[in-house]
Amino acid sequence: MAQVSIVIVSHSAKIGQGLVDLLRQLVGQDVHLESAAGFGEDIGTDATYIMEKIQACPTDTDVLVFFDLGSALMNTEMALDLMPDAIRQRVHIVDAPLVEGAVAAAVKARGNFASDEVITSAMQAKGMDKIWK
Amino acid sequence: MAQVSIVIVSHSAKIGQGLVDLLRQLVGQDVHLESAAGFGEDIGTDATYIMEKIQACPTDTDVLVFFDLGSALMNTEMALDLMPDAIRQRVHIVDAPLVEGAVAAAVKARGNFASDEVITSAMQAKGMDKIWK
Amino acid sequence: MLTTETFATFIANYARRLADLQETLNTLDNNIGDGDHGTNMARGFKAAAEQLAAKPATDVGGACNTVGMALLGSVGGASGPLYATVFMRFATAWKGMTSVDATNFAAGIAAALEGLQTRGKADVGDKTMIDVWHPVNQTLQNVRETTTLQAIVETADTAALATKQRIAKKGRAAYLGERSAGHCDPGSISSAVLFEELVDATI
Amino acid sequence: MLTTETFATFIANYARRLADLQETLNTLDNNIGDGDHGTNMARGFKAAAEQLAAKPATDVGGACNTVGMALLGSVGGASGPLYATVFMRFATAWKGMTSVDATNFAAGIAAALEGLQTRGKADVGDKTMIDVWHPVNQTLQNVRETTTLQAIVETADTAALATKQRIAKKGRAAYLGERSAGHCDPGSISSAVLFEELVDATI
Ligand SMILES: Nc1ncnc2c1ncn2[C@@H]1O[C@H](COP(=O)(O)OP(=O)(O)O)[C@@H](O)[C@H]1O
Ligand SMILES: Nc1ncnc2c1ncn2[C@@H]1O[C@H](COP(=O)(O)OP(=O)(O)O)[C@@H](O)[C@H]1O
Ligand SMILES: [Mg+2]
Ligand SMILES: [Mg+2]
Ligand SMILES: [Mg+2]
Ligand SMILES: [Mg+2]
Repeated sequence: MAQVSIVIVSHSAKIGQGLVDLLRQLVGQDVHLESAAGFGEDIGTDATYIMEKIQACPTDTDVLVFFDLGSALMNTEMALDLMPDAIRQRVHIVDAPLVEGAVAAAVKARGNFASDEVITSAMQAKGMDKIWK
Repeated sequence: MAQVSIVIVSHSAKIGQGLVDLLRQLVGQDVHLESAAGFGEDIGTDATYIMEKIQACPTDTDVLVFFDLGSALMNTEMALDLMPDAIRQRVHIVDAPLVEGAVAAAVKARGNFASDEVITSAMQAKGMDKIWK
Repeated sequence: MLTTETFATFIANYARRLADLQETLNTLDNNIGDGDHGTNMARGFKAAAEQLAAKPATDVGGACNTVGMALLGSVGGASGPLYATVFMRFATAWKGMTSVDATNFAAGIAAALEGLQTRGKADVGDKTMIDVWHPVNQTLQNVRETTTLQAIVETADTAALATKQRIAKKGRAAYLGERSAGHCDPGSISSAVLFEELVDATI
Repeated sequence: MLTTETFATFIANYARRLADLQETLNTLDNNIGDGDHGTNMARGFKAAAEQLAAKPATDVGGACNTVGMALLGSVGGASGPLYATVFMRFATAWKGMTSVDATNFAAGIAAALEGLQTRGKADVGDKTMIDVWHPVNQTLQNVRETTTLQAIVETADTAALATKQRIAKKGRAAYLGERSAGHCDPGSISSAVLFEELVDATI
């Protein structure tokens, strides 16, 4: 099992589940993945659900959170405020595009890299040209 | 109706549908949205499906395509090769992060801007810091 | 005077006001956002009022905590973590108090503002609810007599309406850039109504 | 000699080889990608062989077109548009021909390579199937006798195995960076097998 777990916080449960499906194909069972997306059946995010999903990650992993929009970030930070220090210290909210960042992170995490290197890979997805000339 | 339509090409049908749900909430019926995501029920993309979805966009709109990974780009370009010139000229594949770019584009498109301005907004999502300090 | 009872009245009344204002707030949000602020707020404070009625608190802080936790699980949008933070800061400021005096009232509002800024990273003028909470806090720092509580209602209403001309820098409306000018910020309106009901229940 | 009949044999045989190699190619792709290259290719060429059998073409170009269109709707991964492009370029090069001579054969391979590069933007050495198609094309430009077709099989096999040491610059494997070295590129292996079957059916 990798050193890093990945949690997806999106406003849409479908986006979260679909992204976990996509990542699963890349990493198999090597990386722990969670979707903490949607507000029940509705569009939105839910701090208590995010908290549950972060807490569901193996305690010997660092947890990288990828999110879509600002309100998802706020609810993630709210979730962190509700959690004990010991867990919060293992959680990193990553400043990277949701899909592109999570894909880059998943592949790197599967290579059993530590969280700082996985985060760097994810953040590199930011400036990257997606269309080759 | 806006001057621009948006087509989502993702490897996951769930991501595509979820993203259209998210955009729909932002633009209502003002912007034509299509998900051309997934390979049937499986993870993947499908050039013929992408072609159908591009052709389903109103002919008086420019079509902006947002995609997740390189193979989605290849299948989109393949789809363009299969289409008549008159349609192909209206299609622009946007070099922007899938979710963040499409959200920025949708809001701009709703403001009835022309495709070049919508594309610029979407591409700005690229370098943008998602986490405010 | 803000007591455990008047606080419960405030929440019940605010929940009713939000139910009435639901469509108005949705329309405001539809102009510059995704059109759900009314739905979010009405649902959230309905849950808060119900939970507070089901499990009455023995002090104002405890009641605030119940409201904050209820909002967390029931709002869904940006306003969820923001208003939840407000009530959790109140909970800390007013912990163990069965009545809140003017000094503690002002301290609670200041703590809530600080919480909102930590949560949302918005500055004054960014066309968010901060544009209401910040001047309300200033008014309270100036006049701390309970009899002038009415002043904060005026401050809040004026500030909420003044968001109309601003260009949004935070939240979904920021995607609109200059086009966000000309519409009031929905979260500022719901905040102004909060102050109306808070003061109304307290006086 | 590549004729309408030997082309159909080639596709049928390649589809069978891919069915047998499905797990091997998936395992290769699992090392540096998402583990579906075998599934993608077996499914795609099964559909191609079936559609070609159901609606036999009257010329090689037409047969290539049927295969290309079949692949488009049945592969799902990056290899879909890539191999579809190969067969569509063949279709243009060999349009109306019931048998393809050595010069036209070489022209078809050159057109396919050009199509692959336009489609995928990969350079030689990027650890993609280009690393097989490029040297095969070079070999063909040098020796155009049908009797030396066997040379392209050797070129292709050697080139496919040589991808092992390379670092991927395109496709999913590029995410791995240096860690992609030490594993053969699955699309290069499936391309080498394509040349084996193409030559086998043609000689
Ligand atoms: N970063 C922020 N800081 C302070 N307030 C914010 C911020 N982002 C959004 N808001 C407030 O939240 C309101 C929108 O709430 P709501 O519509 O319920 O959430 P959402 O935008 O997620 O749909 C805005 O009108 C604004 O007042
Ligand atoms: N840009 C590209 N140019 C040329 N070939 C590529 C490119 N991207 C991927 N490939 C080829 O496609 C193969 C992977 O195919 P496959 O696994 O079916 O698709 P996917 O990567 O979408 O799962 C790689 O082994 C490589 O040979
Ligand atoms: Mg809203
Ligand atoms: Mg919302
Ligand atoms: Mg693959
Ligand atoms: Mg694949």
